[in-house]
Amino acid sequence: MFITKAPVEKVIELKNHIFILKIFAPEIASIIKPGEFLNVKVCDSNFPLLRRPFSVCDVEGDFIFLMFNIFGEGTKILANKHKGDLIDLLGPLGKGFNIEGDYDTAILVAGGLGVAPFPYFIRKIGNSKKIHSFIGGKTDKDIITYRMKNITISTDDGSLGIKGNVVELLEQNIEKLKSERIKIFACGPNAMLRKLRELCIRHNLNCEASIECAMACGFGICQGCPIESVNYPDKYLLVCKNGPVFNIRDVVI
Amino acid sequence: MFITKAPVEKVIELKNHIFILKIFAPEIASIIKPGEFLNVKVCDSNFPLLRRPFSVCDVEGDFIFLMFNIFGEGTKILANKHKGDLIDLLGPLGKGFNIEGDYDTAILVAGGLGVAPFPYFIRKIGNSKKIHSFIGGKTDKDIITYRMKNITISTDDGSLGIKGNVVELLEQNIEKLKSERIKIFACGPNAMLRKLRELCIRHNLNCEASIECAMACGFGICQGCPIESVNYPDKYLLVCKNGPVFNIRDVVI
Amino acid sequence: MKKADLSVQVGKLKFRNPVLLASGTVGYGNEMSEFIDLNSIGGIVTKSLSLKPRKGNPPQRIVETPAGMLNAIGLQNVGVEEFIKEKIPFLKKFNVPLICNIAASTYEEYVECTKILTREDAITAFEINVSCPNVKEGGLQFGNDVKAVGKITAGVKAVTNKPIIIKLSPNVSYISHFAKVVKEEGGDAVSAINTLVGTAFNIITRKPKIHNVNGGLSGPAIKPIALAKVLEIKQSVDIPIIGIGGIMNWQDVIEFMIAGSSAIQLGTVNFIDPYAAVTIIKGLEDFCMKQGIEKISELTGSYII
Amino acid sequence: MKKADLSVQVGKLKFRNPVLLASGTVGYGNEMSEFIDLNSIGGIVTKSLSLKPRKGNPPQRIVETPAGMLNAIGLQNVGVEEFIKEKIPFLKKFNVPLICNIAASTYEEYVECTKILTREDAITAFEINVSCPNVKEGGLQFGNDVKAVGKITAGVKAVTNKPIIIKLSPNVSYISHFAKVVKEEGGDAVSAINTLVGTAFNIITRKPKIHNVNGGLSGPAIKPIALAKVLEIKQSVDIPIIGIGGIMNWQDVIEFMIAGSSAIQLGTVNFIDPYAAVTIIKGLEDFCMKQGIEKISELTGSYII
Ligand SMILES: Cc1cc2nc3c(=O)[nH]c(=O)nc-3n(C[C@H](O)[C@H](O)[C@H](O)COP(=O)(O)OP(=O)(O)OC[C@H]3O[C@@H](n4cnc5c(N)ncnc54)[C@H](O)[C@@H]3O)c2cc1C
Ligand SMILES: Cc1cc2nc3c(=O)[nH]c(=O)nc-3n(C[C@H](O)[C@H](O)[C@H](O)COP(=O)(O)OP(=O)(O)OC[C@H]3O[C@@H](n4cnc5c(N)ncnc54)[C@H](O)[C@@H]3O)c2cc1C
Ligand SMILES: Cc1cc2nc3c(=O)[nH]c(=O)nc-3n(C[C@H](O)[C@H](O)[C@H](O)COP(=O)(O)O)c2cc1C
Ligand SMILES: Cc1cc2nc3c(=O)[nH]c(=O)nc-3n(C[C@H](O)[C@H](O)[C@H](O)COP(=O)(O)O)c2cc1C
Ligand code: FES
Ligand code: FES
Repeated sequence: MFITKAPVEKVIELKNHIFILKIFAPEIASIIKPGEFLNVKVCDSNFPLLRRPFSVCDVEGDFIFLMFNIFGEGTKILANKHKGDLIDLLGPLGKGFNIEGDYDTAILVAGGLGVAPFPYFIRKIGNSKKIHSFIGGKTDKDIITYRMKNITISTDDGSLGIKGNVVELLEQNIEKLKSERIKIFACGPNAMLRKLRELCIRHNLNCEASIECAMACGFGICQGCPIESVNYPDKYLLVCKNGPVFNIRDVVI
Repeated sequence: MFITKAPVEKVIELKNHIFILKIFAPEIASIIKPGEFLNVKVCDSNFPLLRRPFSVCDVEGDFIFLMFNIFGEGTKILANKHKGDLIDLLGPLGKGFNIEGDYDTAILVAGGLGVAPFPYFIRKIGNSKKIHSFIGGKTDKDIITYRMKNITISTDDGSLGIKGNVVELLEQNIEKLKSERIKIFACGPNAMLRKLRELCIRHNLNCEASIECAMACGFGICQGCPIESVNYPDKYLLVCKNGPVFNIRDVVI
Repeated sequence: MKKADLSVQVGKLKFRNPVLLASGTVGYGNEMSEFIDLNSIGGIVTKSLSLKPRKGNPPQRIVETPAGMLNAIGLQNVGVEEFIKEKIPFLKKFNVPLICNIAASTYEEYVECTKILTREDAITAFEINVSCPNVKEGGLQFGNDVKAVGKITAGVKAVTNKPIIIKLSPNVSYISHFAKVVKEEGGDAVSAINTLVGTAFNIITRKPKIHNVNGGLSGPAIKPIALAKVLEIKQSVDIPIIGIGGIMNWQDVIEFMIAGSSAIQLGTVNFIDPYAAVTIIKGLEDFCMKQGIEKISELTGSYII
Repeated sequence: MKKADLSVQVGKLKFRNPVLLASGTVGYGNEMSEFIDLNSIGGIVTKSLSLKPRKGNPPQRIVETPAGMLNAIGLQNVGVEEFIKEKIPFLKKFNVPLICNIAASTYEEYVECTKILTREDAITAFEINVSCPNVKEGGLQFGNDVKAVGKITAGVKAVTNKPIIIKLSPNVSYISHFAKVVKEEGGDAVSAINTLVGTAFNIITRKPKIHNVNGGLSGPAIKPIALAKVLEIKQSVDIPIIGIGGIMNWQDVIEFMIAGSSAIQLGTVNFIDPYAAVTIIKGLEDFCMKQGIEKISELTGSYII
């Protein structure tokens, strides 16, 4: 956990409004794990004031990749970076995915930008497990398949893949999938994760989910990122420290 | 007086920390006069919040030129513009220099960045009058001669030209200059203009000076830019509307 | 699709849309009229007037701060007489509600100003500035004193039939106490907020950056505070509120209306973008259409807490 | 050149430099110690403690605003017992003055907390938070009530020999009235300011962005207000002041000292740059050298007005 000012190597526009930043950051590249995140100061000035959290999307040698869409002021500034611009990164932060374990197939469930942490996840898991990716979005414009493997797609409007949301898509396939030992890894909007959680409880599935919420510090000093814990109802967990990846049953989303 | 978003054509670094912005702004180029200024929003965000006033430095066809040094946050942002970036300009503003008149030689007196309005002044005056430029600065690093004519230089530390301030320099030459019909045009820090004002009163010289002060709006609605008037002591003049160019004797600097 | 109805009612006052221009940030309308059609905006509030002309504070009067600015203009103004002779004739040419803002050093001056100005047909309503933090003789005292605000409200009400809006200071423990006394004394509406007291120092000279020492903080920096003040009033007093403070775009206007404002005023943004009022009105129109809001006034106090 | 003396005195308290870390923005020191050497800073003020653990407010607790942020953590904390058992042993390892911040819902709770904690040698002083705007039962009431603040000051003074700093609310008409009562009741210093009450709404759902509705505004946006409050206290009450509010860099520290602060606290900036304290201390050192300031404490209240 430290701050580094790292030079941008490349800004790649994947789709309209969806970008990848390739950054030269060897110290981070060498230690960060899938599902961990960085808290990024998008500019030197006080505007915007706070850092923005981003999952590490991929690591290649000394380079790290961040994937984001233009959402507000901060991501707009990031999208306008040029090669050589220095980006102020604080990290690695949080608790990432637990890749090891007693399962044969990793089921990746991503809603929209929720694919962000999975390229690195896939790289790290290598050939040790099978992978099946379920990717959902509102329309085909929201579907990102960058470096994903073995993909099944759903869109709310049916413009690509099956019509419906990604949790419904998963449910349609779940009996088939359950013939193997599976573990689910998920990332996406809270509404999706809430439905996924119900599904996992219903079908008694093992699932780790990366959860988003507003953050100020990202490293545990502001208490700004509480999440209700199932096991300790008298205190909140912190998304930035105890997460962002949780066993989906342990938290109230 | 209107707002236009005009594309940067070129960012030129004249010296360390001193820049020229060349901007494609035909509507402004066609009407602005020497000594008038623009109030510039350096970025879309709220930081910095206020516009920054800059004199028009020169006009060439459809292009206008602004000269500035990196002073604070706003000028730092301006210096980092790229070709094609749009700059938000409000203007033309203020009352410029009165070039016409009963004199043969225009004496330009500039302190540091105070040369900014004079290239355009020189262009407009053409061959109708003679020009003599006196340029002063702290050290040779502060001396800018961009597009100036017939130059005499002073520096506080003597590193270039005569050692001393530019008003002393002018005073050394004043008897000789007074053999012709002269009019002084000045721009620079208030401390310099204050000394120049005394000189002009002592020698009964005709002098117009462009005066700087903090501004919010630049067009007369905030009342943020008062200057004491000699003739109407019971009210302030506004630098942005009644100036920035004043007869140096009419105002208390 | 049908156009949304942007008109709003603030007590007895009716505006064609909720976007007014705030006192001290539009002069007397001349300069603004070179940018925008004044007839398209909700209303205009003129620079604070006092009985006699005021020279105002010496420079430096303004300083930029993070997402805000401090000002200590010191109520420079032309005085009631010149206002009537020189400024009203210009403003009369427009068909826009004219709210005349009055600031004074004594109770008697408030009443006297109102009495003289009420004869002017061009004036639609008065906004009484009891809260200017930059005038040493009295401004701040009034704004921080519930009894004084009540007395001034009653005093000006007694000499005019035109609606009275009291502009409240945010530099108090409970702004709602002030709104309450305004209502009790017959005030028609409150506007909230005026600027917050702030200062800044030059670290080399150790002098205040502003000649007056303190200035009034305005701009986006104060928006969250202004919204909380509007909400506080809305939750405790039944009086129309004109929301002010850091509004930069149409989204901010919606936020202020949800928090309880019937109309709003644009201040600092006019310095940065004199077209802001027009852009914002267009934005409100589009938002209402998109959201199926037929009358924008439905938004006032529509918070879900 | 001789190094400048950065040490400062706040009443009986001595700090190696004026840069303390503010309550609620350093947790209990663990995380910060991974970034900086806690022994290099002036002091550390722990997250507000109450007698019993507090769960705090449900999310969303924070929202960004222009050059600022709103928070409504709701005083989530581990309670006095766990603090003594779990947190003090860690903090004891450092040679840095430990100021324990206490927040409570009743007068009795303030006294009780202080009484228990005063036995802990590791605690150098207490900062009493009478001004947290995010706790519904009482926080705001105390902070806005001069008598209550006086009573709490006297109450905690009576049960401890350690210095008592009262942390004042800016959400009042005259903060100096509160500083005055603190002095009268024997308080050793005041810290100013806590956050300003603010809010924000989601314009689509019309719900407050923060679950608690109101939050506390902090960050650079509030700096001019904080400076004016420090100056107000300095000009009217003879009590040491710890300045807080929007400090981002060493220049801001100098400004707060000129306005009257004997020491300062860094809050929001820690979230953005946990190294800020160290960078700032270095900046202060360089500034003093350059300006020929031998003792930084000379700056306190050195304004020229
Ligand atoms: C652990 C974590 C990992 C993330 N990884 C990615 C990623 O890989 N790619 C990506 O595109 N986005 C990711 N996000 C979301 C990303 O942080 C936001 O998209 C980003 O903050 C938007 O910034 P902005 O300035 O463009 O938007 P603005 O709306 O202008 O500002 C965002 C502000 O909203 C706040 N906020 C409120 N709710 C949320 C929320 N649910 N999540 C985040 N911020 C919120 C933030 O604190 C911030 O202050 C992640 C978030 C978290 C918490
Ligand atoms: C009519 C006029 C013409 C000008 N022409 C030029 C020019 O051609 N080239 C040039 O380099 N500079 C010029 N200046 C000065 C220029 O506006 C400032 O250098 C610029 O505002 C610095 O901005 P910043 O963000 O870099 O500095 P910052 O210090 O971060 O911000 C400047 C802030 O300080 C305020 N301020 C305080 N005192 C003054 C003052 N005396 N002058 C200006 N702003 C002040 C401004 O209002 C602004 O908010 C001119 C000023 C005026 C009034
Ligand atoms: C330069 C300036 C001058 C002002 N003058 C007055 C005034 O004369 N009378 C008044 O009631 N308010 C005055 N105000 C306050 C504004 O009307 C408004 O209440 C305040 O600026 C907050 O709104 P804003 O954040 O949108 O600017 C002034 C504000 C500024 C910035
Ligand atoms: C997230 C957060 C939590 C805070 N918690 C506390 C607290 O528990 N007790 C307290 O006295 N002040 C608390 N504060 C207030 C700060 O200590 C400080 O007074 C305030 O943030 C202003 O300083 P700043 O602008 O530098 O942040 C908190 C502030 C923030 C931003
Ligand atoms: S974001 Fe600050 S504690 Fe989690
Ligand atoms: S800068 Fe606004 S009136 Fe001159």
